[in-house]
Amino acid sequence: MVTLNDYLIVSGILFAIGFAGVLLRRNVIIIFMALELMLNAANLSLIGFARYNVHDRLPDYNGQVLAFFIITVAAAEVTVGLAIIVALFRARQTTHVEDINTLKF
Amino acid sequence: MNLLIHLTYLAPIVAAVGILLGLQPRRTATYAALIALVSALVVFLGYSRAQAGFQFESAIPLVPSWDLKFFVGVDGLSATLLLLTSIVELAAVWLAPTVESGENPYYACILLIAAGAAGAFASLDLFFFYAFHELALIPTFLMIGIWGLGNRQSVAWKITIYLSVGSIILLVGLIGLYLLPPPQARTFDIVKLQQLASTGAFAGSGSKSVFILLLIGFGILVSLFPFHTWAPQAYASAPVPVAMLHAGVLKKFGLYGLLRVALPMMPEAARHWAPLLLILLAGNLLYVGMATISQKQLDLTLGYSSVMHMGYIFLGIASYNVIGLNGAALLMLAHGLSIAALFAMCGEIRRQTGTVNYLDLGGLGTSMPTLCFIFGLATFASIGLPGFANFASELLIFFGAFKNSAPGAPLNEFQIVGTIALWGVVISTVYMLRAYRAIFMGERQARWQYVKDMPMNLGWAVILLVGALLVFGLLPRTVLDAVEPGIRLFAK
Amino acid sequence: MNSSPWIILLAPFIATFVITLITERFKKLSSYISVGAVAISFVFSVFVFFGHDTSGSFNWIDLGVFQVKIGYLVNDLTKLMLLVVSGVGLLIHIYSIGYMADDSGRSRYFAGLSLFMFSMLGIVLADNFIMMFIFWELVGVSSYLLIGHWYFRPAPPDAANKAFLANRIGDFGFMLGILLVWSASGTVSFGALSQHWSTLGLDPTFMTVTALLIFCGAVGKSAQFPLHVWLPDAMEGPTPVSALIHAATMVAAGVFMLTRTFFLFQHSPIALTVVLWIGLLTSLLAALMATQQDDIKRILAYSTLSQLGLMVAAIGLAVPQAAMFHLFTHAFFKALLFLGAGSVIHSLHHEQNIWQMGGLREKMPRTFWTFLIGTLALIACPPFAGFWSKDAILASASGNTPAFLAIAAVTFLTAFYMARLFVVAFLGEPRSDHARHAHESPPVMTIPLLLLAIPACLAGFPFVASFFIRVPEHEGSPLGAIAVSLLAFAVGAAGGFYLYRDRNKDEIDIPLFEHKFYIDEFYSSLIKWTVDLLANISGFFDRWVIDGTIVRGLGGLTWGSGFALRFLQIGNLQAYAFLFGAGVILLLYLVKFPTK
Amino acid sequence: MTMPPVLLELFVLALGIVMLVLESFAETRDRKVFAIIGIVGLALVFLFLQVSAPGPSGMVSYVMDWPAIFFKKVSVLTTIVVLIMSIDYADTITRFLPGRSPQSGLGEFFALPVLTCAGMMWMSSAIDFILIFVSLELVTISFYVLVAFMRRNAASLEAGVKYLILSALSTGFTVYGITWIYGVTQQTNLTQIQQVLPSVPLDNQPGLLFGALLVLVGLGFKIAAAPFQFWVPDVYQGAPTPITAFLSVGSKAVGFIVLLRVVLSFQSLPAVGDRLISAITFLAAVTLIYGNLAALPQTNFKRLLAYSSVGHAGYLLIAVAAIGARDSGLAVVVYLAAYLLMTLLSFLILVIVSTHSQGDDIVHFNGLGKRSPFLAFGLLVAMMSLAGVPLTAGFLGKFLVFKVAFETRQFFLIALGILTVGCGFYFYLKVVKAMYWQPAPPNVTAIPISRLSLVAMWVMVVLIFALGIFPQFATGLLPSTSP
Amino acid sequence: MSPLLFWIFAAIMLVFGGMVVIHRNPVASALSLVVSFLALAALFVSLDAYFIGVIQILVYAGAVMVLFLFIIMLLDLKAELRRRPNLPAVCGGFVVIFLFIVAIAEVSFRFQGGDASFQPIAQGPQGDIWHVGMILFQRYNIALQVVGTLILVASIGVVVLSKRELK
Repeated sequence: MVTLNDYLIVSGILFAIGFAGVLLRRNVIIIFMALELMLNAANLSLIGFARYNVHDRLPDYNGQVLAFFIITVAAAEVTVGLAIIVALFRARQTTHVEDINTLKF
Repeated sequence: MNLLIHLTYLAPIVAAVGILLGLQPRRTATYAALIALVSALVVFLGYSRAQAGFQFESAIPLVPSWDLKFFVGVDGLSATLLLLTSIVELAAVWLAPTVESGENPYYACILLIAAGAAGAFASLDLFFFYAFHELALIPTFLMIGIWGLGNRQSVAWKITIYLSVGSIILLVGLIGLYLLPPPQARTFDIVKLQQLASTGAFAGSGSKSVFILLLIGFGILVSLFPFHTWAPQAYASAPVPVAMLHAGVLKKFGLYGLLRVALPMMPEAARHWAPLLLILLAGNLLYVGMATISQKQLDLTLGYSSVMHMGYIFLGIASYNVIGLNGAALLMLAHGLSIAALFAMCGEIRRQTGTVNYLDLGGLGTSMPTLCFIFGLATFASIGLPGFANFASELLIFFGAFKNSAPGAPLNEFQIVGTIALWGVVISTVYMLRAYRAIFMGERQARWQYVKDMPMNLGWAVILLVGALLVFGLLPRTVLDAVEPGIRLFAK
Repeated sequence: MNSSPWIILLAPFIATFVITLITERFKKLSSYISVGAVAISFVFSVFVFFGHDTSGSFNWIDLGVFQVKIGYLVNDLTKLMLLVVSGVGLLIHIYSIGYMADDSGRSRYFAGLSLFMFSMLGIVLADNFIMMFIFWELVGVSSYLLIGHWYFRPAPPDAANKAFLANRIGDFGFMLGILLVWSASGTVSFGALSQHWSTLGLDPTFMTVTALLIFCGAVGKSAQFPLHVWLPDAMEGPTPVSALIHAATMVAAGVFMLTRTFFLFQHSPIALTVVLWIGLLTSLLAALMATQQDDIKRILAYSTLSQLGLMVAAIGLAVPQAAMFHLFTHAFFKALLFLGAGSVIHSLHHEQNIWQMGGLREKMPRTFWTFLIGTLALIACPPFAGFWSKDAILASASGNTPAFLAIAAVTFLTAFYMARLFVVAFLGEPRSDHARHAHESPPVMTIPLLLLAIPACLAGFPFVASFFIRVPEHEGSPLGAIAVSLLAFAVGAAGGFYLYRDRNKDEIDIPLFEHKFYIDEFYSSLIKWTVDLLANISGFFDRWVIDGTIVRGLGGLTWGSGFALRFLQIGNLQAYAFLFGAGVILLLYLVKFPTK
Repeated sequence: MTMPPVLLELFVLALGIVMLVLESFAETRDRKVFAIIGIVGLALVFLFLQVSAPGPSGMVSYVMDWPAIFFKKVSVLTTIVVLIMSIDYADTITRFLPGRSPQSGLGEFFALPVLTCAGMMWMSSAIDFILIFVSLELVTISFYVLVAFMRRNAASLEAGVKYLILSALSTGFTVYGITWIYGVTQQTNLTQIQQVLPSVPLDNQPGLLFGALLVLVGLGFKIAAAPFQFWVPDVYQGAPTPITAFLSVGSKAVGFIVLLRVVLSFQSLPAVGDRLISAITFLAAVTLIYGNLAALPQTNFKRLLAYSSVGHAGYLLIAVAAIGARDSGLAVVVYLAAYLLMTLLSFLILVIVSTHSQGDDIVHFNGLGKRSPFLAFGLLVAMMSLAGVPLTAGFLGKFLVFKVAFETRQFFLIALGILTVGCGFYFYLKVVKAMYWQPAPPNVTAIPISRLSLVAMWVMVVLIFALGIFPQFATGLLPSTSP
Repeated sequence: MSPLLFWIFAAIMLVFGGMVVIHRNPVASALSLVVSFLALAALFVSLDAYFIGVIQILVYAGAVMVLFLFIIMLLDLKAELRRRPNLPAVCGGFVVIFLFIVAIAEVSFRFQGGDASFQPIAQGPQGDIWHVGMILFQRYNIALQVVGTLILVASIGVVVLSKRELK
């Protein structure tokens, strides 16, 4: 029997993996991928909750709508983000976070 | 008639704006100061002693839900301080030296400082009472920083930061005061607050913490020991008009605040904290007094002495009876005039000789007899000799301190501190006479033979100040009869 | 004539103002204004003298619960003092016209003198403690101004500061006493206090302390030990000032005040004893010091100290009448002596060392004779004025053997040093060029001498004195007292005369006396090691600890933490992400529900 | 007004699109005209807002209450000033944005803020997490573009990347938080959440709090609250200056309206609401300390303003933490209004000065008092207001903040507030010091100011004083005292 | 869906998610991400969210991942060099992540009914896409407009940021 908890935990672990990616990887593009993982983890929880909250023997579609929006927004974010990263690469020839530190203190 | 009071702060503000926009600075400033002085004088003389209470009131409601108004009016105390403000303002403008660059902002800043003080004294609304005072902070910062002397930059920082922290503590205290009564009774109106106080609205347990906030806030502004170290150096480094206005007038704001706000509204808290205040003010009198003796420069001596004299006023306030409070009120006026005159002349000495160090000076009395004479008068005033208003007020303060005891009972804390204060008179004699001796008396060094007597404008300015001191010293009732009814309302 | 006291008081005051504000440039006019004012005061004093006892006042400060009154209280004591002060004052004013004729600061001088007259008359007229204190202080100021008249020399300003400071220390006690009196009784009026003080049922210790604090005022003003050090230095001022202020009137104010407030002491034996012995100690020490001084004015100054000590002692003996009697006579002959000395100094171009004088008898006959009369009066030679008054004191001490002996010793010493002074300065051969070219002073100076010589001769006779003052009745056996007094006088005078006749320098050398018992040195080191040290410590502490360490330290600490915080901002994206995550964790774990 | 409120956003949207379209047809025309069009259009919107009254919107996720109108006004006003600044800044932009014509790309630079403004206006009205999320992301994504706009400028790009990654990270947390709130309450609508909260079972409350805290984290990022503020100085410094101003005012303002709405709806469940308040208290404390202390050693004016932005977030958070007090909402609103005026004024003058002197360090302001007295005066007023000198708008804000904090007994925060106000005086006056104490560098000239900027500057100066002297303007901002 | 399938897909998702983080080669990371997302779509389907599952595949596995791969290729990114790991940072990172998982686990396990199985749902005449659409176009119409604007902004942004530079 699969319970809500299972979904939540799996989602939590995925979120954590994403977060780990943000913290550990040096390449901005990979970091960006990891961020997508985090968003998707949130989506998993969301769909889980939506399925758990049953009204009139139907899942709560509000959650699904939110998930839909999240996916859409994430896609848009990815395009803009990648455009910025490309522009940065063109200017600096690097996508490593350690090289992006002229602004500090 | 009621509008006259507005002139005391509006005239300098308008003049300052005009000067910033390009009017001839010196003349405009002098006229503005004259207008302020005349209106303050009319208000002071026109204040009906028989009726007491607040007069010349006028109010513009601003935020009805908070009961916030732009509300001005005077009682005897504020009329007196307005008069002090405008006298010192006129003197400061009058004697302001020629400034090579930026004469316009220079005069505008002077006027704004004075306007801040005048506005604070005229306001009967807590909000503007506070706001006006702090308005003077930035001009002070600019003046010291741009036209100051010596270590001007660090001094300007210190005074500004110190006073801003003091102000913000004060602000919190005032907010606390505003919040003490039940919500429907809350008001910024000082008159209403005083009426509320008589019904015991502030007697709750919160009043003690509010009072200590106010005490520390006002105390920092008045250089209460141990929050005094900003003052001497600031006055030493400030341009002369700023030193005069700040030490003479602006500093009185804190004391005025205690007399106007803290004491009448929270008498029990005042009594509760009186021992602490006594200890601190004893520090002002004894410790700062001793530190004054050790100073080797006139400007620092005057700066420290100004800190020390705050001890007397605090003593009058701490003793919380009609005698002491009236003495404190009168001393505020007297000290304002005398320290302003002293700083004015100190500035002239420095302008001519380039030094105020005792070791370098000596025998200047021969070269500048008039200045020597008037400086002597101001010195006598500042050490509390009869004939000057300082004496009458210090006398009242001593009697006020000794009032707080049962007949024949052993010394209580008021009497002990009163005794210290009395000894403070000896201390101030020591340092002031030493200074006077070192600068004006003795044999003149050859290099000072070209020193001239003070110029006319300075002469008239200090004569104005010292003359006022003499008038109020010989006829203290002109002030006390106006001040006393207001004080009697809340003190016994 | 109820306005007379006011006129007496205000005439010199107005003169001060007029001189200062208007006639500062017209030196002659200024001096006449001053003299005129004092003359007015004198005339009205005479009126008052023959008038009734009156009183009157107005409220200078009125706070409802507390009034400061300015008023006058005219009784026998007041009348006498008014006469003495304005009379002697008038003569000295006139004398000053001559003495200060070529001084550039004449207007200032006369303004000071008028201010002094105003203040001194205020003390005399005062009907309450506060008013007395006000004028008490003013007297100190005018004394300061006049001592420091020649401010451009090094010594006078120092002396002025010293005098003022000593007075202020005394006034500290005085004011404290007034405050205690007031806090105990609720009034400061002499009239009310003299009636009720003893009936208030106060603690005896409290009464003693109060009385002694009031006495402090007298110690300062009348230059009693230990605050006596200022008076000899005060001789740096112009000689008429020394005569008027530091001999005849101001220094006597202490004695006057003690008499006025005698009701405070009356019921406090300890206080009386202290007063007595302070007086006697001062008197003895001063007399001893005087024997070794070379400056003519200083010798007179020490003699003043000594005589004041006697007056104070008389108060201590509970015979204020005797004190006042001596004050009365002393005012005349001491003024006379000082003016005589001034005449000598003036004529010798400000030479004050008696060893540079000599042989003045022929050159300045009028000065010589009047000075002689003054000397005789001072050393209590019968029948000159001093004899009678000193005798009165001696007589009242007859019940107190140590005091009696001390007074006798003072009498002896007085006779000795005055004889020394007189012999060295006036007799023998001139010892300097100045002395050889000396000439008699102008009449404007000598006439006051003559006028003062008259009371110096006559004022002591009971029939004269009783016209002015209630001469104390001798108790016990006056004869014994007279005998001892005469003996002491005779031995002293003769000793002095023979020891110093035709000498060119002092044969006796007692450094202890010459250096005034090293009290000045002791004080200056005391001040150095206490006041100045404390001041420097405070100054240092304020500058470097409170301001430098605490205030600046707090400022620096804040700035430093800001500086340190900046290093979190290292510019690395992942570091920010890590800190972000850490922040989230911190928030989650800081604010959470308790775990089950 | 009978116009459906939602049309306002659509109007702004249309305005932005029109500007874009014009851009694509304008070959050689001066693009600055587009900015003028935008300013005029937004001014019209502002006038509409000025006369519109709150009322029902007919939508569940969108409200038109007083706070909404106020924050819409804030957004519009900010955008107008940003556009004015952008005109002055256009030369700098084009320098880093090579294209066919000298002004290519400028049209987008003027149009994007207008679109962002639409996003902010939506956000002001949003009371549903879905709408909040999408409009928040609209604003965020526009800012990605705007921050990195000068793509020849490495700093701008670096700022863009930093903002991108950190903002996306915070979005991740926000979304996760929203998920949990939704999971527990089964609702995304704040009004409904408020209704169902009291019935949330005890076991679910930790989850609810977890979600609320994560939302708080996301909003904390937007409003630059420590410890989620690390992007602020770097991004502020790197971004084009008008965009920095936009970020520091607009982004913060809408962050606060959402924060207020969220916190307020959670008050119906004290167990969670109170914990949320203590979390905000913690954030306020850390933010105050960090923002004000770290600003002390700053020498770059833009970074200084960044830290100041963090510091002011701290004061605003005090007001939010005092949500129980009667005037707490008012305090936030007034503080934000004041903050808007003084920050935009500072940035406006910064743009003018830095364009002229090719740098935005404090030393570039040396002697400004002599060179351009009016500019210096404007900046003096801004600094006074930021420091909280009375009779300026900034003081009124601080006054209200301290007042509500006192009312709710937040004494720790008050103590920190006192300390940090002192610090604030120090670093704001550093600029004043540079302008007035320091001598101007040799051979500098007076700075030319465009007429539009001059008008904007004086309007803001006057408004700062007006708000400070006549607080009824401020209290009139928000008749019903809480949102 | 049977628990077995759930765990299989969950495992695939997590493992490949982990691969994204672990792989040093960006291309491998991107491909792992695709796999992870596909598994996630399967999980969505297991929760009866067919529409979202489809969207997930279309948008993420289809569009986004292509974009990622394209960019990686475009920039010609090489595998990350093995740099000396910053030990304190790594440890700190793991601590933070661990604590975060603990926090999530705690609230999840306390969640009331979290350990119960899902309630069955009725298969109505309308599919879930109908329901989602109804809500989307009615209740969240305005949000949809906002998203439209968002996409507009994003496309402008992309254009502005990557317009060819003509000399």
